[in-house]
Amino acid sequence: MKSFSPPLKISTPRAAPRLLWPLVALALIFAVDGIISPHFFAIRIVEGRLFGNLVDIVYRATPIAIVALGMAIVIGTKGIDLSVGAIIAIVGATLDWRIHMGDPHLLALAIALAAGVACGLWNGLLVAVLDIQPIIATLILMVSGRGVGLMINLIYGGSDPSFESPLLQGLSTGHIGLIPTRILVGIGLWIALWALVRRTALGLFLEAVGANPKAAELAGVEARAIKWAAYVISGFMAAAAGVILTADTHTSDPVSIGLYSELDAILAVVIGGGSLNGGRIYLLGAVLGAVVIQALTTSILTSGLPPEYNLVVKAGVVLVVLLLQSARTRAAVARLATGRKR
Amino acid sequence: MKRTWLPLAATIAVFVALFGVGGALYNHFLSSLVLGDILDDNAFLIIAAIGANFVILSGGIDLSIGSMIGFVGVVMAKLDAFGWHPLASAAVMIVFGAGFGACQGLIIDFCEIQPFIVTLAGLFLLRGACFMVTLDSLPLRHPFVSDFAAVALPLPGGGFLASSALAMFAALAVAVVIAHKTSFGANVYAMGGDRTSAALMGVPIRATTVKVYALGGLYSAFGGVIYALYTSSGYPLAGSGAELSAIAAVVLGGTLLTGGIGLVVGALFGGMILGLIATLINFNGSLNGAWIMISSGVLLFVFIVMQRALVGSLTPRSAS
Amino acid sequence: MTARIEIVAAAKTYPGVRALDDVDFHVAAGEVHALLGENGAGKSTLIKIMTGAATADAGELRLDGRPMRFASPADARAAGVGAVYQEVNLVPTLTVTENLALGRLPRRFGLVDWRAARVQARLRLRKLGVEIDVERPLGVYSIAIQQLVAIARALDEDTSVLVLDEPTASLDAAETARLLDIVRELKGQGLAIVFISHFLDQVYAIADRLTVLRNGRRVGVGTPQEIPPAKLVPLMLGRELEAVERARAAGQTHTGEPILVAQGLGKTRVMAPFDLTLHPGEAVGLSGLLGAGRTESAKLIFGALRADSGSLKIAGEKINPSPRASLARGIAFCPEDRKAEGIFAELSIRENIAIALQSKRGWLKALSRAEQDRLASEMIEALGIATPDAEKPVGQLSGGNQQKAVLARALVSDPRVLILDEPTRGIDVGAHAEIVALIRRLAGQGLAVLVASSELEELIAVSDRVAVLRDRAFVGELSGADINQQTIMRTIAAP
Amino acid sequence: GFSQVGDEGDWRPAFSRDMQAEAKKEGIDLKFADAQGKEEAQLTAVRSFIAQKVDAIIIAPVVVTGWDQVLREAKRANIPVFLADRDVDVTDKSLYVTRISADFNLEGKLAGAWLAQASKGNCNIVELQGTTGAAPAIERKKGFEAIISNFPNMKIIKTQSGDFTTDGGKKVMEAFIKSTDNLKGVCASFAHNDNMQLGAIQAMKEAGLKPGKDVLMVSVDYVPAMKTELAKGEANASVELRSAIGKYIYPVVLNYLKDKKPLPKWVVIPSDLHTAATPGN
Ligand SMILES: Nc1ncnc2c1ncn2[C@@H]1O[C@H](COP(=O)(O)OP(=O)(O)OP(=O)(O)O)[C@@H](O)[C@H]1O
Ligand SMILES: Nc1ncnc2c1ncn2[C@@H]1O[C@H](COP(=O)(O)OP(=O)(O)OP(=O)(O)O)[C@@H](O)[C@H]1O
Ligand SMILES: [Mg+2]
Ligand SMILES: [Mg+2]
Repeated sequence: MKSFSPPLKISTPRAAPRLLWPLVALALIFAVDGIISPHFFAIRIVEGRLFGNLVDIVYRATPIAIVALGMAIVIGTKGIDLSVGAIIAIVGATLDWRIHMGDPHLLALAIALAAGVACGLWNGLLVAVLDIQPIIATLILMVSGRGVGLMINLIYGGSDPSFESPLLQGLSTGHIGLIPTRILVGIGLWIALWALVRRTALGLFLEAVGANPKAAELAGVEARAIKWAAYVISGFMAAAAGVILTADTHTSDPVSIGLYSELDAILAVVIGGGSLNGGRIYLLGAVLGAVVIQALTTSILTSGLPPEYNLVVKAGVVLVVLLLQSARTRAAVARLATGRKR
Repeated sequence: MKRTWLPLAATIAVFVALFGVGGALYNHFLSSLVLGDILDDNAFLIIAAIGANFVILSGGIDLSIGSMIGFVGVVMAKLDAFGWHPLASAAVMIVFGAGFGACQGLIIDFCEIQPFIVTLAGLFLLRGACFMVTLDSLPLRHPFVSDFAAVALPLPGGGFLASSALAMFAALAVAVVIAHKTSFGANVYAMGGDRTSAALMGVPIRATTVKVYALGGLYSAFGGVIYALYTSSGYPLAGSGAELSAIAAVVLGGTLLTGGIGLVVGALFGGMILGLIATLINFNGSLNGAWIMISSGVLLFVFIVMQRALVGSLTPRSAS
Repeated sequence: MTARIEIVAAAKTYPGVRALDDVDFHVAAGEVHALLGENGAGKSTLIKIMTGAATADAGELRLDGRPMRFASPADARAAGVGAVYQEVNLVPTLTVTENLALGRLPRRFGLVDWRAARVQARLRLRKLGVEIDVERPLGVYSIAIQQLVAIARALDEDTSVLVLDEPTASLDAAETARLLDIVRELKGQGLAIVFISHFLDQVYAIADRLTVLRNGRRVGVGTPQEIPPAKLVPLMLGRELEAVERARAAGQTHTGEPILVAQGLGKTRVMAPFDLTLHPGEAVGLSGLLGAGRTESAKLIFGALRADSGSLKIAGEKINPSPRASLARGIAFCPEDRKAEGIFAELSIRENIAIALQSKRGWLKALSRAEQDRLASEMIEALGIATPDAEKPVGQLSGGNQQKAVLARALVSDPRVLILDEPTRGIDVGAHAEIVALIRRLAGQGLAVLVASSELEELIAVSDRVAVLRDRAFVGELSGADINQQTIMRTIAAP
Repeated sequence: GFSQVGDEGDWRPAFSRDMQAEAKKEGIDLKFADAQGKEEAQLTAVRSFIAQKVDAIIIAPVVVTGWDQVLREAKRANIPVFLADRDVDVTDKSLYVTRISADFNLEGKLAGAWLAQASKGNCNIVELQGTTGAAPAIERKKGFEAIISNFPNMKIIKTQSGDFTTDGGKKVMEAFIKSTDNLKGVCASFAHNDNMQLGAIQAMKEAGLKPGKDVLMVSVDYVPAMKTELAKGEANASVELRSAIGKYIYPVVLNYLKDKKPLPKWVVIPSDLHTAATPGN
């Protein structure tokens, strides 16, 4: 007999449990919905497209999911981006402004996206070059960004900022075949980002910078440039969400558009299994997290609950989801349960 | 205790410089009245920031501050309507704050959930609770409230320190002693510096986590009490966004968000800087909402960059 | 002999690894008990269980014959069990005083008396021969100083069991000798001491008893007489250690085109300007006492520290050194402080190994997964990294295996010049011999190697030339027959 | 000094602009402070007006409570205080000179009365509330409910907060549409401001419904975009909340500064209800 134990081969299960718990949470939310309102899952075809709560949840979740994808990248580098809501406002105002100035709508779209990228460049400058702590660095734009949006509104008078654009509204509220266009746009962005992160070495570099920036620098990774890139990506994704949200209401309302989207996006990343300590990027998780949050919001809205209870319910459900995710809690609950059986 | 005073000194220098700039720009600015107002108006925020400073020094974060302020206010106003003495309801709310914080700390440590998220849930929960208590803004009518407001320590030059500022200084003194003269304080710094090592060095991680969030909750509840007395009312939307202001105050005061480095008094100067920014904007008096947001951001940026430049961490990077 | 502390049938499983399997271990008062084994054998796990830093799946801990449970290191401390863990486990942002005093702060009137704490801190460090400003944050000091502070911390009046996990890994000869003296003295005072080290000479110099672990099992226990080195090594490794080619290709001098030329490279207040030339196929050692500036000169050459004087040429081309530029030109660097500058704890072994090569290739062209897997498994094989698979996060590896992963990263980056700072810190005898052989082999294949090490034997074994540093300046260069203990020591010590 | 609440919706910025423009016309040096919806910011602003020794202070209060102290300070400094728009709840009414404003409660009543008439007292209503806890939301709701409570067949069957925003109004209406099976049996939508109603109109159109025809649409503010909707027939009624009220406020303030004659505690600015039939549309 050999004197050493053979190496145990337990293949480390990776993606499965991380995504399992948000899925369980989603199932629970749906179960409650099903009990409260029997039509909840009905899907019909109205005016040539799918219509119903389930479609609506994905539809409404798309902008937050897009923001959360960018947020996941930033969080992977151990950063955080509080300015995404403000970026959405700036992008919306820019889009509206260019349309009012008579630009072709495709050009206006490009300019709006560029505005988001510019915001990302600014955040990245503060974080990566000036070494300001991410929360504070992005707080600067968070505080002032909506003001910038209002200023842009004022450039063209801004008393009636509504606009009409078949192209943009098509992107936001239209549909291709039965499927809402924005869902397709969201999926497209997700795949593009996934390819950018996983088909190149960018993902590895981002995660390395998040895990240990000093070591990354010594391993030849340009930590500064990588961090900078993360904020630019986040800015771009926020801009994409900003275009969809602005085209949705075809008006620019910098004070309230995308309000609290930074918190929702961070929450989505965490519900999807991401850690604010950086070092890992889970894109699929972030998307799933956004869907969970939207499912919750939609459920609250359709449930007929008086609005003053909204936040308490949201807090409660978020806590339950988080507790589900925590292995420690599950173990403790299991111990309690078996203890009681005995 | 010798800690890095440099960032704080820089903050103070920048504060003084901008105060001077304000004096040069506006009449009546360079007065003890304005200084006293800055301290009074921001006392509640500074108190909450002191608590946040402990939490941040321990390597955590507390987002429930603003909602706590609102919640304390509405409950105190509700109890006032039932004829409670504000001091009694304040005591109850401060105990509640500590208890709520302790629960957050326990969840963070026991369930190993990130503090950002746990306290975000706390933010939603307490704000939601505010709405469940009342949707209206309720007055605090007890005569004690105006007696409390009447207390003022005159400053040379016509200004005065009102009771809220005095309460804030008392809270700060206690905090400084806790941070630098107790083993709990040392444990907080150790935990923020390196959690695993601190655990191996025998720092009781769970107890320290629970205590530090309890302290944070206690201070934000106390901030809420001061806010309620200062506004003599409870309003369910009060204090929204105060958590970010508190965090900004802490960071401007020289504390690192990663934990372990910083001074508790920093919160005072950080909070005063935020107050100074607001006062500068008010004295300008021609800014609309948009410009106020923009200039708050710009001034925040200017402060941070000046502070960093002074500290010297803006090392020139050779363009290679 | 009655055991002061004893652990019976300890078992511990981590995902995919049986770290401990039915291990018995005991230490008597007044005894130094050495714990030996390959990297990943389970030594650190065992002592973590003994000191409350980890919980066992099974087994019993007894202190003076009484069953005990330590829920935390604080419990262990309170029971008189002090430990210095493998990675310096102190808080770098705290001052030296705070690090020493934390957990038992002196008090006056219920409040902490920092003045008394400072006085105590100075006293305790002085016992170890360390004179530093105790008011500065610990992080500003080198690993070695931090290691000494950690030892000072574990030594308390009421310590009756002292556990030292590789305390000498980053000390040089003088510090090591002083530490061993202290250990002997403590043993004389009746302490029970657990000593872990990969330096067999130190073990035999000090241990009264040895326990050998392999793959989480106890495979031998006895006195040094019962287990002489010749028996120990095969016991540890499960195989014979091939005789390592100790003799260098003697006196071989390298001429011709140098691959790397540093001229007057220096940085004010960090390192006096120095000249250094490396030829292909040449291994150069950097020797000196603690704080002599070995790490700094290595980092200046690699560009991890920006020089403010002098110039650096690689293959005749003058460059502005930065880690990226160096890497792009085929210089690889393995840092000394693996925890702070080496590993990406959350990332897998595969990613940790691939990253330097990847950054050399640029971000756009990702190494294929197959290629990464191949590199990782090659290195796991070549360096004997103990792991169930390449996907394990590096932070979960044993200390020595983490070091191997960092070394592997430098090796796979396909370098022309390899700069290694303390490459064998915490690496077991078997792998140590293999790494020394590997360095020679790489030099034989035409690489230029620069090795900074506090281990003279290692330097002598690998170097064609040895540069000697003292007080942050180059003070001499030895080659050929001059590369021997006496001459190097003399050059280091010369006033 | 003029302390404004914030910038939410379309109405308030218009109000701010009007106040600034009118001040220029009247030759008043106006110190303007925007509190961004925060009570504490507003208190700070008023105190800084006192520190600046302005001649008079106009406040559009964020909340009704909490004013005793700072108004006392103003009184001590001999600066008269005027309220615009919302009311304050102080024990000593002499702390301010007068309130010059519209009446939120009345706006709710006007909307309710119009709806009662248009639906002949038979109506299931969905309500889009303003920001939870905000005074106009509370008052408009109260006024509206006071009227419809007289009609046993008028009921609010769904109510949710749309935060006074277009986006919020749209989301809430989408949820209503789904939870009521395409607004079956719903006869009217009452929104606490126009922005939310505009969002609701979009949501209904996207769901294939005809706002203004299938469902009666009534809201408050009468912003320019709503005028267009009224003209198109996609909305039915909007209560005007005048934003150009500088011309009502400043004369009162200037006259008071001249002769210090005590004024009634409330100078009401009239509100009007507009429908597609109102002249000007
Ligand atoms: N936290 C952990 N999670 C998973 N595996 C672990 C963890 N800690 C240790 N291990 C595994 O347990 C085994 C024993 O590790 P241990 O640290 O005890 O080795 P060691 O004998 O101290 O080695 P070295 O000489 O390299 O320090 C290793 O295979 C290691 O990978
Ligand atoms: N015994 C000592 N007493 C006081 N300070 C010391 C001592 N040893 C080192 N230092 C200080 O520690 C700092 C770091 O030196 P460091 O150890 O990095 O240099 P090094 O030559 O690379 O050492 P090593 O031999 O560990 O590679 C220096 O500022 C040095 O002055
Ligand atoms: Mg070990
Ligand atoms: Mg060194």
